Amino acid sequence: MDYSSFLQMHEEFSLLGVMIILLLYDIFASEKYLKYFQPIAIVLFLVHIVLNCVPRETFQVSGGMYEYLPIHSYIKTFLNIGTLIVFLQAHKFLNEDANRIKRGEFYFLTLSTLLGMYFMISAGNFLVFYLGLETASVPMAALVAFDKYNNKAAEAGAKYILLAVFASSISLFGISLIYGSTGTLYFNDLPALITGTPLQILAFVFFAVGLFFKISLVPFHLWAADVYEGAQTNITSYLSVISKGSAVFVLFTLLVKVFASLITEWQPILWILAVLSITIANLFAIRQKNLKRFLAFSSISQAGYILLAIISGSAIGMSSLVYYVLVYIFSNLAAFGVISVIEERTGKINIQDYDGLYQTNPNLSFVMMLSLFSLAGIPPFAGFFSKFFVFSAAASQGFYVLVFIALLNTIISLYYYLLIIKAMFLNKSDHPIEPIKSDFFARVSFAVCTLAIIAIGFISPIYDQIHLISFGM
Amino acid sequence: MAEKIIFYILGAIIAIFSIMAVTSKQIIRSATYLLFVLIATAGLYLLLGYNYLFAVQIAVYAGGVMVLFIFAISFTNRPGEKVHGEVPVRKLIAGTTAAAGVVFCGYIIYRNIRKVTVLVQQYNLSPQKLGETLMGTEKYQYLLPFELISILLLACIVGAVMIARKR
Amino acid sequence: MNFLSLYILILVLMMMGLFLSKSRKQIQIIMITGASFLLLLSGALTYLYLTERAAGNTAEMLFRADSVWYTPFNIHYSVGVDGISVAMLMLSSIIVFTGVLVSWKIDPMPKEFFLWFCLLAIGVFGFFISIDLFTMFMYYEVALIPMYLLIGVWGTGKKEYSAMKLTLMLMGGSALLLVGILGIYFTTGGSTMNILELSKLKVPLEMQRYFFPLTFMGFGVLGALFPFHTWSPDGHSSAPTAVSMLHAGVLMKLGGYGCFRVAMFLMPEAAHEMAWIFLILTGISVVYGAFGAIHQTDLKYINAYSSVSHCGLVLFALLMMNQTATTGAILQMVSHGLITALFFALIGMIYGRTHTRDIRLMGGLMKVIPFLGVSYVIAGMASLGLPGLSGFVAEMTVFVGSFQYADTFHRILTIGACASIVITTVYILRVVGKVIFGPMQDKHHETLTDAVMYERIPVIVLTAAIFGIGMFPGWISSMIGDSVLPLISQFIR
Amino acid sequence: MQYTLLILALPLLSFAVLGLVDAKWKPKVAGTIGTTILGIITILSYFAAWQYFTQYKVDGVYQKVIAFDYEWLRFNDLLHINLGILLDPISVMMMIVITTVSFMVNLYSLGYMKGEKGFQRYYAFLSLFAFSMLGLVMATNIFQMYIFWELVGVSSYLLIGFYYTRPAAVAAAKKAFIVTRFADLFFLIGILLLSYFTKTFDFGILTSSNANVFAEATSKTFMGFSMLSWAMALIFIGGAGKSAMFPLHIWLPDAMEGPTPVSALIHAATMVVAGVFLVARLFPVYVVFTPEVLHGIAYVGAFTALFSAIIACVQTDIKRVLAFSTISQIGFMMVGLGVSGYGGHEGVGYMSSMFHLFTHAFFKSLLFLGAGSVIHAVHSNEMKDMGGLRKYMPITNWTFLIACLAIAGIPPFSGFFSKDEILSASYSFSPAMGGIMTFIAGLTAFYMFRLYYNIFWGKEFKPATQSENYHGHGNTPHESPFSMSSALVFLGAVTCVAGLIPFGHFITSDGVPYDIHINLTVASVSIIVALVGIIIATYLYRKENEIPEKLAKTFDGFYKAASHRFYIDEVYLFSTKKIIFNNIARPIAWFDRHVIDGTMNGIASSTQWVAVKIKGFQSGQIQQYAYVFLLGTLLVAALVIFLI
Amino acid sequence: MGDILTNFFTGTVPIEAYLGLSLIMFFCGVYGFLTRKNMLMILISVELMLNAADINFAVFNRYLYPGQLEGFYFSLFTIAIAACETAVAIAIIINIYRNLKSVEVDNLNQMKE
Repeated sequence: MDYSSFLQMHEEFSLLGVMIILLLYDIFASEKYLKYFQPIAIVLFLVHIVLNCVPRETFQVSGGMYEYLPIHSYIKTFLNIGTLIVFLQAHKFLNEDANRIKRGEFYFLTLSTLLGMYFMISAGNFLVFYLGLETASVPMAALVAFDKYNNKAAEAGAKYILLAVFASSISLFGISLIYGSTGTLYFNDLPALITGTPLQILAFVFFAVGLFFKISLVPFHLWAADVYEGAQTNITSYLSVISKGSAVFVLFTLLVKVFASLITEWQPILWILAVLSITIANLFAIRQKNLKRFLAFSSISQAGYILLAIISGSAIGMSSLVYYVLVYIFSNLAAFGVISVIEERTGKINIQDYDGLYQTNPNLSFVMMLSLFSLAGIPPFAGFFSKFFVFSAAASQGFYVLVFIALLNTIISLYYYLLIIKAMFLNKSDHPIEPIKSDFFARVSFAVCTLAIIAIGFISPIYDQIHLISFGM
Repeated sequence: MAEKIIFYILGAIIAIFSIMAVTSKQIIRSATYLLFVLIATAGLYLLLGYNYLFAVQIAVYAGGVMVLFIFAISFTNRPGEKVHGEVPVRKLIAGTTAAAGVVFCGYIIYRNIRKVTVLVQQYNLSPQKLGETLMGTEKYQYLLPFELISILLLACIVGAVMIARKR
Repeated sequence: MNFLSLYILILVLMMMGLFLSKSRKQIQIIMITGASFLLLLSGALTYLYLTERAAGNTAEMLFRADSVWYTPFNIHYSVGVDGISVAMLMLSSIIVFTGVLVSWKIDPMPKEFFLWFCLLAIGVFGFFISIDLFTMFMYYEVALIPMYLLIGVWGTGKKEYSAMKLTLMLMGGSALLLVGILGIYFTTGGSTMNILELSKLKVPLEMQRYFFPLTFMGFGVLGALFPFHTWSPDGHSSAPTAVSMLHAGVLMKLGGYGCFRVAMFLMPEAAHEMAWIFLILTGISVVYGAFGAIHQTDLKYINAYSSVSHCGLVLFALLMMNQTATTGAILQMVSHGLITALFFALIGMIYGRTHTRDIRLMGGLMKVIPFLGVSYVIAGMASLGLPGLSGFVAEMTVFVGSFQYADTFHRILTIGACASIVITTVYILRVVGKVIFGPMQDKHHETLTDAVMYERIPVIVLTAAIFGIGMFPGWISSMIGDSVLPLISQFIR
Repeated sequence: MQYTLLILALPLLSFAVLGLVDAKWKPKVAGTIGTTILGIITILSYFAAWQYFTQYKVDGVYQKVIAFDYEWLRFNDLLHINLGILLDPISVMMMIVITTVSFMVNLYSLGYMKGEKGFQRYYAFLSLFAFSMLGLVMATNIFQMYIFWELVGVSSYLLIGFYYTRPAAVAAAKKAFIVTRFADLFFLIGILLLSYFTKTFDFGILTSSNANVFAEATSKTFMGFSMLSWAMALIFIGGAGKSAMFPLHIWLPDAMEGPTPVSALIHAATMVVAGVFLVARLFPVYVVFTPEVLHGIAYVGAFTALFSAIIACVQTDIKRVLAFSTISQIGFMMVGLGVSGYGGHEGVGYMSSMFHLFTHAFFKSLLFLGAGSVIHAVHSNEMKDMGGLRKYMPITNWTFLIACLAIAGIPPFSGFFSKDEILSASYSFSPAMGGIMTFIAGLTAFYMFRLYYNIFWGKEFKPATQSENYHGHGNTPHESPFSMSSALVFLGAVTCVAGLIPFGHFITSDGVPYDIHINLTVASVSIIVALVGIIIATYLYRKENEIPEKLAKTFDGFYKAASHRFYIDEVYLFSTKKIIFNNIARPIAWFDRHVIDGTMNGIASSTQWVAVKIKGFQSGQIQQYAYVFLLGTLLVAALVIFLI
Repeated sequence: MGDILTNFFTGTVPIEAYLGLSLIMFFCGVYGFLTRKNMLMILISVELMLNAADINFAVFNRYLYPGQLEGFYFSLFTIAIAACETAVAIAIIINIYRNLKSVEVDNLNQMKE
């Protein structure tokens, strides 16, 4: 019974510490001190990020049930940064009277889902993995329904929990079949035992759809738009960025670590799903009026692009995936940030409400434009680089047709991103959104995102570093 | 021989009540059928020699979960309100798909599973071994998931309370 | 700091300056100073380049600089110029300079306009100095996107439709292109993105068959290759003057330049094999664009179709794959860039006065605005290939080069292309006769005022350049021709 | 003889200066500068001609002198465009013609164009034309010729369209430019073809009659003719366009919309004979390697000459008459070249053609300038507004008469000598050709005197009042100012004596001097025919009478056809407007808008359509979502298990 | 006939029987999920699906890989997870009921397309 090895799990323990401190603070602090709750939470979380951003040596805990790889530090740090940005953007929302009482829960639930993702990422065993997955999704359902007296939020919560449970039970059934056909659930032992029998393939498919659900790939994506629309905007952004980011990383790790021998099976699957996701999501995105739904579909198609990195199954794929997630975090969060600020102040969420935004809110429009260009993959913004690397990853394994289809789809995606740009810059409106002064925290988040979107692409050491470490896996 | 007969009985209960649980018109009956299924499953665990699992199944499922269900049903079930029946077309499609799923998965599983005809008898899962594996940090020992699920439970409680409470 | 990187540096500094600027006056000062620096830089570059060559430096690219950017993909920030790029850089800086003056009084939001304008210019300059596939592609795309806002916000007519169409079609082109680029990179072993090094490696022929058409069409969309040209008429006619100038004058040249530098240079075998398909397409472009222009009534549309025709000639000549024709193609790029920029500048100025571009509503403008009228006639004459103006030099080089094939296929195509000069004459004279000459159509036009100083300068600069090349083509022709030779030798290996 | 460069440079300089300062200088200053410069180069070219013909004869053969050469544009190792000055007998002769007529026209225009808006511009264009035309004739290579060929085209365009506010002038200018450019296309293709096979543009090599140069071109055939034939025929089409040969002649009559001195200079004396000059320049190639093309040229020339002579008989606009007459005379020159052989007596056609070109330049410009003088006086082009002007304008009358006699071929005026040589060459080619040409000569005499009588005799002059274009002031016509009449007198004098120049001593097909013999038979026949023509004209038109109208009535159909120029314009109009514009350009524009654009828009709208169609997927129903999810799972599993 | 009958009743239960049973249970759950109108009933169906997987784990462990307790523990934890999920789901359903006064799943269609 040597528990000392547990202490190596710095990230998890540090996050757990933050969670517990916040929980206790929320419960026991007097009203006078509670107004510092959010700044304290943000500072604590920042400390957590800083403490855990340096990669360490590979190690295993509990006989391989938990396996740390240096790249995990990066992906976790990226997710942390994203979460921090979400916190910054949610500050105003949580300071409202109706929500003040629930903000302790907000932080706790958010961080517990983050913890679940940590375990998903570092899992070395299906049990820990499954637990992490559930920890990441069940509290998430509570978060989706956070704004509980809002019908839409309630509906979104119900949709999310029911479908998540459905997906997770299918996934669980899949895991049981994996166990049945191999006899072990340890990731380190599995590759030798997976030989590609039909049962294993069936098991793999059943298992993988649970992840596809979380990544929201077509046809497992249908929940995404409704949930994104219904949930409070900051939670939507968390859901679409952090949750998805962790899931794609995990999918990649599992595919190359555990199911490497099924590569001839999962490559075609991913091929089809990538094409479907990108195309269908784009088609849906074209005609969305509601910006959150719109971004939901856009993020589905982004997930499709990420599959291009996964499908390569190579170190380049890994590094471009992590890089893509990093860029995607900033780009998408910037967009969601703008939406949330505007929704918070005016309640306007439709694209046509954004007509003439540039005239009244040039800064917000500027941030929005940068994020949309980055999402569309337009140089010199970061999104261009991440897309290029993802395409390179796929092309390096000869998936030229896939790259081609994906690229054709970028035309459609550019079209709908431009629709918003058009609304903001070109259209005139009789009732434009009045000038908005966003709060300090939101502005900090915008500054961070803007800087990142502009600079990340040019600072090649970021990618080089990721690449260096991803070779180690 | 007794084992087999018991299995058939439990199997029959599970199969029949599963189907009834998903077809019954009244929700409280559905819940009851579910309870039967869960108890029968517990019986299966016993049959397999997993006494501890049997206990947990009874305690958590038949005890905790079912109470939640009953509570929720009584909270949401307004007397006199008729539950809408299912749409036949939807039943047909879902039934066909489910049947196809059974056939497909059954075929794959049946063809590929390692067949064992002789079961190792006198299987004894001692409480000590249980304790060691549950509290250990080595391979095949499960302290880590145990701690993890505690966090999950905490988070779910916080979440559920937040949603369910009035404010 | 490499000498060539100054282009980008100047533009970035301009953008920063614009960001901080407060008044129109400041914006104007920043822009004109920056643009003049660019012009001076290009002049200096041309001089240095020629002296370096005269001193016997025979390296393929001069003023090289190379630093690693992304190691895993072998992406370098790699710059260098040969005669072709020098010519294109010179062209670009002339057009940027004149474009700034033409949009001197742009309204509304001058600051934003020039910010985007500078970004566009960064794309253009960056593309011409790069010799790394990735940075080339990056700059290429950088140049595409500002177009949307520039047209959408500051354009005229059905600007939103045009802007969207242009952006999407060009994006489509870049989609094809990216597949091609990735294909080239990975099928040569994924060891370098430098085009000079790539040219020494060999893309397997069966892969070339896929990637050559993709790359060629990718760039071809920007070069208005039939049938992917339809963004051009709408886009050019809706764009604000300076943007039309830059777009038709320089940006479309990116297409031709890319076709040559990337598609044909790196995949010569497939280029040989498939040239006939694209020759037919470009041949159609040439004639089709010219005929298309005959029927238009909007000045900008006429010019846009004429651009289709002339840019078609560029690609046509490139595909002939011999030194003369290729030199002609590059000359045609330069020449057409200048001419079409002059055209668009003049059309913009005329439109600013008459508030119409419909040729049926104008007439006899020579009488009231003789400066613009004469300049328009000069532009027209240059466009229809009058000796002494740049168009003639370029077209003749193209035709002589294209005629160096003995087979009937090439002959017929060349003759068809030659025929376009007659059609060009028809539509140019039609416009000139209708708008510049003839009786006045509109009483209000009698009180128009002729060009003022800041309008005259760009017109004079462009006209001077057109005359300069037209009268003394020797130096630029040999500068380009010498640089074309090593590239062409790739085809003959 | 490097100073000949000045002959080119000065007009260019004059053009640049006058063009740039435009209206900033007074008209008088501009006119003076232009005229002076022309005067200077006229003197220079006379000096050059004297020097050439006296000093550059080696072994009895006039040498080709490259006075100046500069590589302008290099295409590849073999092909390069040089700009240079080539002096040989024909270029020197042309130089003299051009500078002289140009100078006269400049002088004349000082009076004629006085007070016109754009006077400065006019002089700038005249200088440009002089520069281009001189460059053309002195070209050392065929590409240089093409360059200046285009430049004269544009000068012609600018000058025809000088009155740019008049739609007719603009249209005529456009037509002239387009038609000639259309022909130039063939010229260009011809050049490309020729240069491809011979690997050179240089006249020195091309006209050396070296069979090696053309070995490849003659050996390769296309549709039964050798490549060389094709090339030379195409080049001739270029020449035919400039020289208004049938059927490319339609631009020339319309070109009369330009100021009359311009017509005299460009559309009578110089530019229109460029085609003849071109054929003459490449004559050794034609005659040695492609005689069939040369014969074709003869037939085209003969037909054109006949055709336009007939039309000339019925035109009423005096400038149009002169225009058709010009076409007809150029036809003569072409015939002269076409029937010619090479060297000695064989080459008399060549010599006579050049001779005719020379004399024609003077008498035809004289005619035009005279007509200009008349128009200046009565402010109308139409014969009906004229008559009896001899009393008012004696100088014009006499000079015009001299010119008419010259063109009619009455000795001792210059036209007789040159035309007579062409006729005798034609007879020796074939009697039929000779006969036709003689008939045309008679027709020429007839229509010229019809013109003459209608202007200066016939009905008495009534001041024009309702003329459309010129708002006549109703004054009685009077003689033109000194600047104009001096030009007339000078040209008249030249016309009288030019025929006596021993032309064969200077210009022959092979450069060897040759003595002209007048073939008495041919001469007498042609004189008789000319006299007959004159007599008929005198009978019909000297006094106002009814016979012309009666004749017109009798041959109604033919008359109408002829006065409508045999509907050739209409055919052109039909084929351009109806066929090309309506059936090519319009469909292409339609195709572009609807098919290509339509495809692009169609892609966009079908994408939208699909997007609308699939929206049902996102029904908002959890169970439907779950169903899709399940189905997706099963299908993916089945797909991978069974298909892959 | 007798043999068959004897075989039917003697010996151990074949693994396929367990697996078939769990499969039927699982797809019953699926069917229920797809057809039931009441959200609680849907939740009941999900319980069936989870339970089926649990049986699998236990059976595989017992029959095929009795050496370690992997399947056993997986079942164990899954039961707990199922409880968590149910708790949160029921909280949300109650919330829906509070908002919409109905737990019918077809009413959850405010957001679509």
